[in-house]
Amino acid sequence: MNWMYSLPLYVVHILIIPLLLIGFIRKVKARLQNRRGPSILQPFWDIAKMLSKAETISKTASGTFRMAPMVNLSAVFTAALMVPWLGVPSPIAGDLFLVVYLLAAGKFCIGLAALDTGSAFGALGASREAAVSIHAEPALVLGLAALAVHAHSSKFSTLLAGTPGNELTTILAALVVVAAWVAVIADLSRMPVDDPTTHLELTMVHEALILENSGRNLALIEYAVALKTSILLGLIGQIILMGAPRHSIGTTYLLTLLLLAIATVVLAVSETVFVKLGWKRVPNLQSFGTGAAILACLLVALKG
Amino acid sequence: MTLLAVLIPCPLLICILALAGRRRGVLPRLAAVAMGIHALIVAYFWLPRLHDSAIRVQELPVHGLNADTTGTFFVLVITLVALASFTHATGFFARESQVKRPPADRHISQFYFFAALFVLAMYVVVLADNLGYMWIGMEATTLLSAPLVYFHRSRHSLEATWKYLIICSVGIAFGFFGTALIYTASQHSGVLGDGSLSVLALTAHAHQLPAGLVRMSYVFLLLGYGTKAGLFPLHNWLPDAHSEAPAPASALLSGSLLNCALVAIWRVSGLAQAAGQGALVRVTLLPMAVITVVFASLCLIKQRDIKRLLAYSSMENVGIMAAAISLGSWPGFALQALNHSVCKTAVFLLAGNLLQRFKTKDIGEIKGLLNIQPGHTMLLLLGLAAVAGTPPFGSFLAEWQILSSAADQHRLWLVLILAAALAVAFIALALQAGSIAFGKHDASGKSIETADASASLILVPGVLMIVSLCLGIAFPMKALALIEGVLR
Amino acid sequence: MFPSSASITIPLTLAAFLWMAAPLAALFSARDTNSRRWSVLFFLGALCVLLAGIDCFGHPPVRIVLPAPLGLGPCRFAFRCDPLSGWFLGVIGGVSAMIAPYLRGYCAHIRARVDMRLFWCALSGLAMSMALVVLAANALTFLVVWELMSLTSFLLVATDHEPRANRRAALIYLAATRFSTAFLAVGFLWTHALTGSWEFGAWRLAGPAALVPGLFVLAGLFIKAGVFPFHLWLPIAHPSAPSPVSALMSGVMVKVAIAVLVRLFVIDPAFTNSAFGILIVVLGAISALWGVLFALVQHDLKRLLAYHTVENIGLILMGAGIAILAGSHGPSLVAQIALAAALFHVLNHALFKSLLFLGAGSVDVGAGTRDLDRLGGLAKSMPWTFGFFTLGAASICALPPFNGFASEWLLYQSFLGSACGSTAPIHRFGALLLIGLLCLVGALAVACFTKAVGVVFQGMPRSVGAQKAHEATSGMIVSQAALAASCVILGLSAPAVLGILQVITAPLPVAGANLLAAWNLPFGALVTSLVITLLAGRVWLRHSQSRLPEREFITWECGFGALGPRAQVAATSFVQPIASMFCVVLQYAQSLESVGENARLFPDELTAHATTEPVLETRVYGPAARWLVQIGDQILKFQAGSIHLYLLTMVVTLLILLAIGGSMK
Amino acid sequence: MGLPQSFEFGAVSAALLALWMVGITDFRASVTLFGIQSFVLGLVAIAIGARHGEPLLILVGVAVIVLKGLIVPYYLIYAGRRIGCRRDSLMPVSAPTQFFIALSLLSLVLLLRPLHAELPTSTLPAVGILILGMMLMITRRLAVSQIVGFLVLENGIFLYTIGQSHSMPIVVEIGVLMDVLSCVMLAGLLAFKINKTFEHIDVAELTELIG
Repeated sequence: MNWMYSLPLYVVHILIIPLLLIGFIRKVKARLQNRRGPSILQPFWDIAKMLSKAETISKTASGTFRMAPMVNLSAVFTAALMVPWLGVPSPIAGDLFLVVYLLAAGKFCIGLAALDTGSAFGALGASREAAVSIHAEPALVLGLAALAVHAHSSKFSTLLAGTPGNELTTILAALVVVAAWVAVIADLSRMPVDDPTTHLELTMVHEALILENSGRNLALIEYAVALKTSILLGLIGQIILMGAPRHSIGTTYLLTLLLLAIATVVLAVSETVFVKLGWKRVPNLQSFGTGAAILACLLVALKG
Repeated sequence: MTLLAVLIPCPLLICILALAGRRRGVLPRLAAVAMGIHALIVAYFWLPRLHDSAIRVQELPVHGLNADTTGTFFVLVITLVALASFTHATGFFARESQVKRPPADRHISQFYFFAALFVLAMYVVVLADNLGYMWIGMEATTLLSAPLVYFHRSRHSLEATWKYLIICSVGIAFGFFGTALIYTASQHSGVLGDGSLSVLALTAHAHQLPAGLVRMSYVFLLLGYGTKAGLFPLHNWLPDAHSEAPAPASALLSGSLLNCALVAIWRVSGLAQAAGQGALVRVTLLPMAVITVVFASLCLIKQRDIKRLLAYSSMENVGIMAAAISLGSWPGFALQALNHSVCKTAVFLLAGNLLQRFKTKDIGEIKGLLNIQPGHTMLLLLGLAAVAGTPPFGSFLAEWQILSSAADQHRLWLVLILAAALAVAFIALALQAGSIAFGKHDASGKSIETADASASLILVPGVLMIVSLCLGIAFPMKALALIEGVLR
Repeated sequence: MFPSSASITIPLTLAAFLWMAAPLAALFSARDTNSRRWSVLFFLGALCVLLAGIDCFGHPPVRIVLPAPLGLGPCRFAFRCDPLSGWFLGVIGGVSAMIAPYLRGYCAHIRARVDMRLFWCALSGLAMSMALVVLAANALTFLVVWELMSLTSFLLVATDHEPRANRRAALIYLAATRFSTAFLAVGFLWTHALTGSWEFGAWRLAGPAALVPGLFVLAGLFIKAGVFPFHLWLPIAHPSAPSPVSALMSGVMVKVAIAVLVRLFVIDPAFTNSAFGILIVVLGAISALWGVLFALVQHDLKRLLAYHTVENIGLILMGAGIAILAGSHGPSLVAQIALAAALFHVLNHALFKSLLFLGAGSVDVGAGTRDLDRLGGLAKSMPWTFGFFTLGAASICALPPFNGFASEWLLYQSFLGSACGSTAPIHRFGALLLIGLLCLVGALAVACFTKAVGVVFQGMPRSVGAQKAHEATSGMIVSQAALAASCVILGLSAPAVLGILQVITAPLPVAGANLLAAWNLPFGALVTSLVITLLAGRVWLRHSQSRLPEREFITWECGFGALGPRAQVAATSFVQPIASMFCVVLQYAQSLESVGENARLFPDELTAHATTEPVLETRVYGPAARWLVQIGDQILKFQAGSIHLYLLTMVVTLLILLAIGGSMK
Repeated sequence: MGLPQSFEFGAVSAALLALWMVGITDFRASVTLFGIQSFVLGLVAIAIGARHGEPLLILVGVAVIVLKGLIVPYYLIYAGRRIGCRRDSLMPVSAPTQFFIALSLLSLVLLLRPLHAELPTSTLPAVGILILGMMLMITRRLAVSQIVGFLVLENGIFLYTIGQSHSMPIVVEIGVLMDVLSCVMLAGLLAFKINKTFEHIDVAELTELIG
């Protein structure tokens, strides 16, 4: 299936799924906390509202602050076109390292923007986010690299193909899922690493990072985060599907959506039952992910 | 015969001038001119012999003197150094006469008198085939250079002279004992009749010489000439004498006298090796050489007196040459001797200029020279680099020769120690040179602006540095081939 | 060996003439000469070298021997022009050429203090000797030009020698480089003893025989390249040198060592032993991590960049080592990819590191300091420098689509390839771990440069100098623009570069597919998507901004009133979370002292300190140096001054010698 | 060929004289003893020369008697009077101790005998005197007494040379003699200078050049 078809497909999903996902998470959480919660479509209205507002920008800020969200979004968007997170071959045949570094590029811009306002909170958030990704990125890359070595290629298309029925693949997939999940949680700064709903600046990670952003500017960032969430969760879904026997593209697509839904539920549950970890203990959590990734590598090294 | 004859007149002329001449200023110029003529003559008569591949060690000696390749080579080296130092001396004494307590004319003429005879004595040493003559020449160099060391008439120079005279004379006395022993050995050999002191004759019949006597005599000769060369435990006179003598004299002492002592060691070691005592040479001379190199390099690190610094670096180079001798690497020894003479002379002369200008030998008191005399400083830096055996200067090539002969004999430890010591020496010299050249020059320093910084003061070292450079990157292959030819 | 060809000798001799004759002319001008003609001549010489480098690809390897009487005793001055040296000539010439416009503007502010004549001479000498080192064909030629390179660079580091720190730095650098020469010398001598030749081309040592000389040569090269644990001189010397010189040294000079390493160990190697491969990879990995970690905690912008050089050299070495290891198992594409990655990264690092150093220089000139804690907010006053510096930072962090990513991706591919290709589990696992390590290093680099760019250019100025900062002169900007542009172009035209690298790495035996096939990144699509989205976004932003103009307000301060610059997060506090993760390596320690009576509850003032300690320097090299100096101090006591003692020594020596002589039979 | 009686007599007496010199501290006396020693050695040389019919050796002997036996001692005593030094203070240890040290050194020398079996007998007393001379130089503080020590050392060597079956070439012998003589003269001059510059001739005090 060439990009003529997949590109519009992906673009459409990119426009819809992320915000839907966020809304869904919020909804599930609310339900788990015995609240009715806002409608699933609330994020759309939020974004629309923010887009219709002019932003308030710190006097200190320079061009970086104004451009960064845009660059970040375009990086995440491009990444979204490269990862087969829908179970459908991606319009651009993405490469594992390329995608990871692309996302890192986005992070770099946002970090700069946070420092641009001279706000202590922004810088705090930036430095914490950097510290988190010191663990998260290697874990993710190691896990995927194990798959890549297994498949002799770092292209997502081949790397995620796997060989059904091969128990090695299954175990590998399981390990990598663990690694990726922990990494993703941390990278998206969700519970228990970070509490996206907190209102105390000192405990924030991502929220502190974007504390200064408002209006348009904030909308772009929020949307980018949502998109990133869906990409990474979709990717994890693909890894889970590796073990499963092959199906037609259509079924895979449906399975992926299902998995996405499940992932959001899991996310919501975990965010309800877990409390936020103390900052000093975050590395301990992440070391589980790294450990799983290294185990996967060991497995590949021995058996592959 | 003419070969030997041409060496004599000009130095003799200088002596006569020195005895006759009394008027300041004239004598140095005349002496420089005479030395220039002398150099021309020597070059004319002796230089061809280097290219004349006919001459070899077995050429017959004339009256106990033997102008073999070794002799020829070192006659040329000595002449070069003498020329440089005499030429530089014109400017040096001109400046010297401006200081607070200028030396009396009497002293200057004494200086020239002894310096000229000193040069002659050195010729005798390097040309001697008869060990007795070699000994006499060696003792003569001591006696004739002592007044040069005493030139400044200061407490320090007096002390240095006394130590120099006594220690060297004692050492040389041991050397004579060794000579006498080898003479006995020659008598016991049974083929040399009443005995002989000719190196050639002895070498020819080396195997008939009784081993025990040869060993013992070698030990005494090594002690004697080693003292004169400044090998490790016998070196104590060297830093004192070299640092207290005036710059031209230091140049002569360091640039040529050390070579003479090493030539003596080269000849007797060759004799010992011919007599099948190579092992003895390796267990006595080689360790002394290595220790000398290491010791001298370490002494450079914290030395605060610039001339003592140079003296110790001479010691280091002597050690390297001694190593070359004990490895039997003639090209290494010859090249190193030549290059060391050239660049060490240059550096000593430059140090003399500094001394005259700043009135202090203390490196700590001279700072930021680069800002006040860039040319002079660069020359000094280059000179020190050359002394430390940095490419592309000739000394690098020479040390490379020595190290590679050590490597070819598969002495990895020797290569390692020497390389490390050379590195340390380089770094130490660099530190010292850095503290002289760099930093901020305090105008309050007691530096005198000498009106007539005569050309020779800067010209001579400059030319010498160019020579050293040429020896490095444009060494005449033919000469090298010949030098190596001596070995085979 | 090869016929001497004229086509290459012309640009080389021309460069030699321009680079040697011109500065010699400078010698006869005023002490503070800074006329445009020197930089123009430097530029032209660089262009000639660039041409020569290109020319090297044109024909089979050429051997140039200088005419007699020029020579080095046993061997002649011989140079070998092949694609490898061509590549490095290209790097040297290209970077020098791009730095040239910068020189005049920068020197304008040091000319008062330093001797510019010396500066120009040394600069051209450095460039020339670097070009000759990569060409040298035999050991003696190599050592001569190598030492020339060391001495000229030493003079350049010591250019501004009045501050004590600079003198110290220069001398430490000289010491390090002298030891590197010593190691090389021993290695070469030993090789000569084994092979009987001084020609690099004639050296063929394999197995255990190669071990001893190979290790010595490696040690020498490592010191020069600033590889862990020999990197100590690098972060000391680079900050002291004038910025363009740092750019040249850090961007190009350390690579020269890599050139020799590749020639002697990778491409038809003189020393063949897979142990070298392992050693190189391991040390490379350690240097990469060590370098980036220490870069993270630096306050001096240039020292930070210097530590990043250590990191990038580590990456390059990893490539080279993988090439050796992969090659040792027989022909494989991986070896070629790895070597290509290393060489490509050599070029890339040369470009963006020079760019960054030039940026740091502009900051130094503009704001009068390099101390991160006194900078800030320069983005407004120095927009150009800011832009280019940020771009350089993006490239060094290997963010796509810039050049840094291209080479690091190749590196990843080579690791992946060797993990797939090898059968030994330990190798596979090692390669996989290298992937993780590379990613970790990348993440740390991103953090480090977020800090660097953010603290220097963003936020509020932290000092008067930073407030009064002014943009660099046009010449300086041109240099940075050229380097930045080449960073982008190289990133986008990676396949073309691989085409060139194919020629260089051809000597490595390959089975099947070629290098270009390895490059399967959808770069075109990536860039298109980026560009389209960015353009669209820009247009939309314009439009909506015109509709709803933004409002300016103070930064959020929890309602305490406008914040001062000191309320910003400083460089130290930015890296605190990461630094405390790696506190063992960095010897990272924090202390909080509170002053005032009842300081515990109501302190009058609180001061937080964070200290790191470069372990090698303080625990190994420092003590060793002090020990040596002490020996130097003590040993002078041998010259005690008492003649009686001296005479006694003589007697003792006599007895010892007699004993030795007597014991021999 | 066995060595002549005269040589053994000379060797023994020279060694004893040297020992005696080690034992005493009076400058005049030691110079006198040195004179006697040289005188004896000169006579021995003449005797051996006469026995072997070597006129040159006789000549050398005469020269030694004249130069070393008369002129040098006179010169030294004159110098000593001019400088005004009578009694030498010893460096580290008292005279008797030194005497015993000297004896032990001599026995050490005798130990060399088995070491170098093939060495001629004449080596031993020579080396012994040589070492005693060194000892004199090491233990005496006065510049002039160091000169005496040096001369004793030279005498040891001379003793060896005349002990050889054939004496060294005459040129060498005379050259050596001249060298020694000029060395002594020069050293004497320096001693005067030292006295003038430092107001003493205690060379143990000349320790300004260090490091």
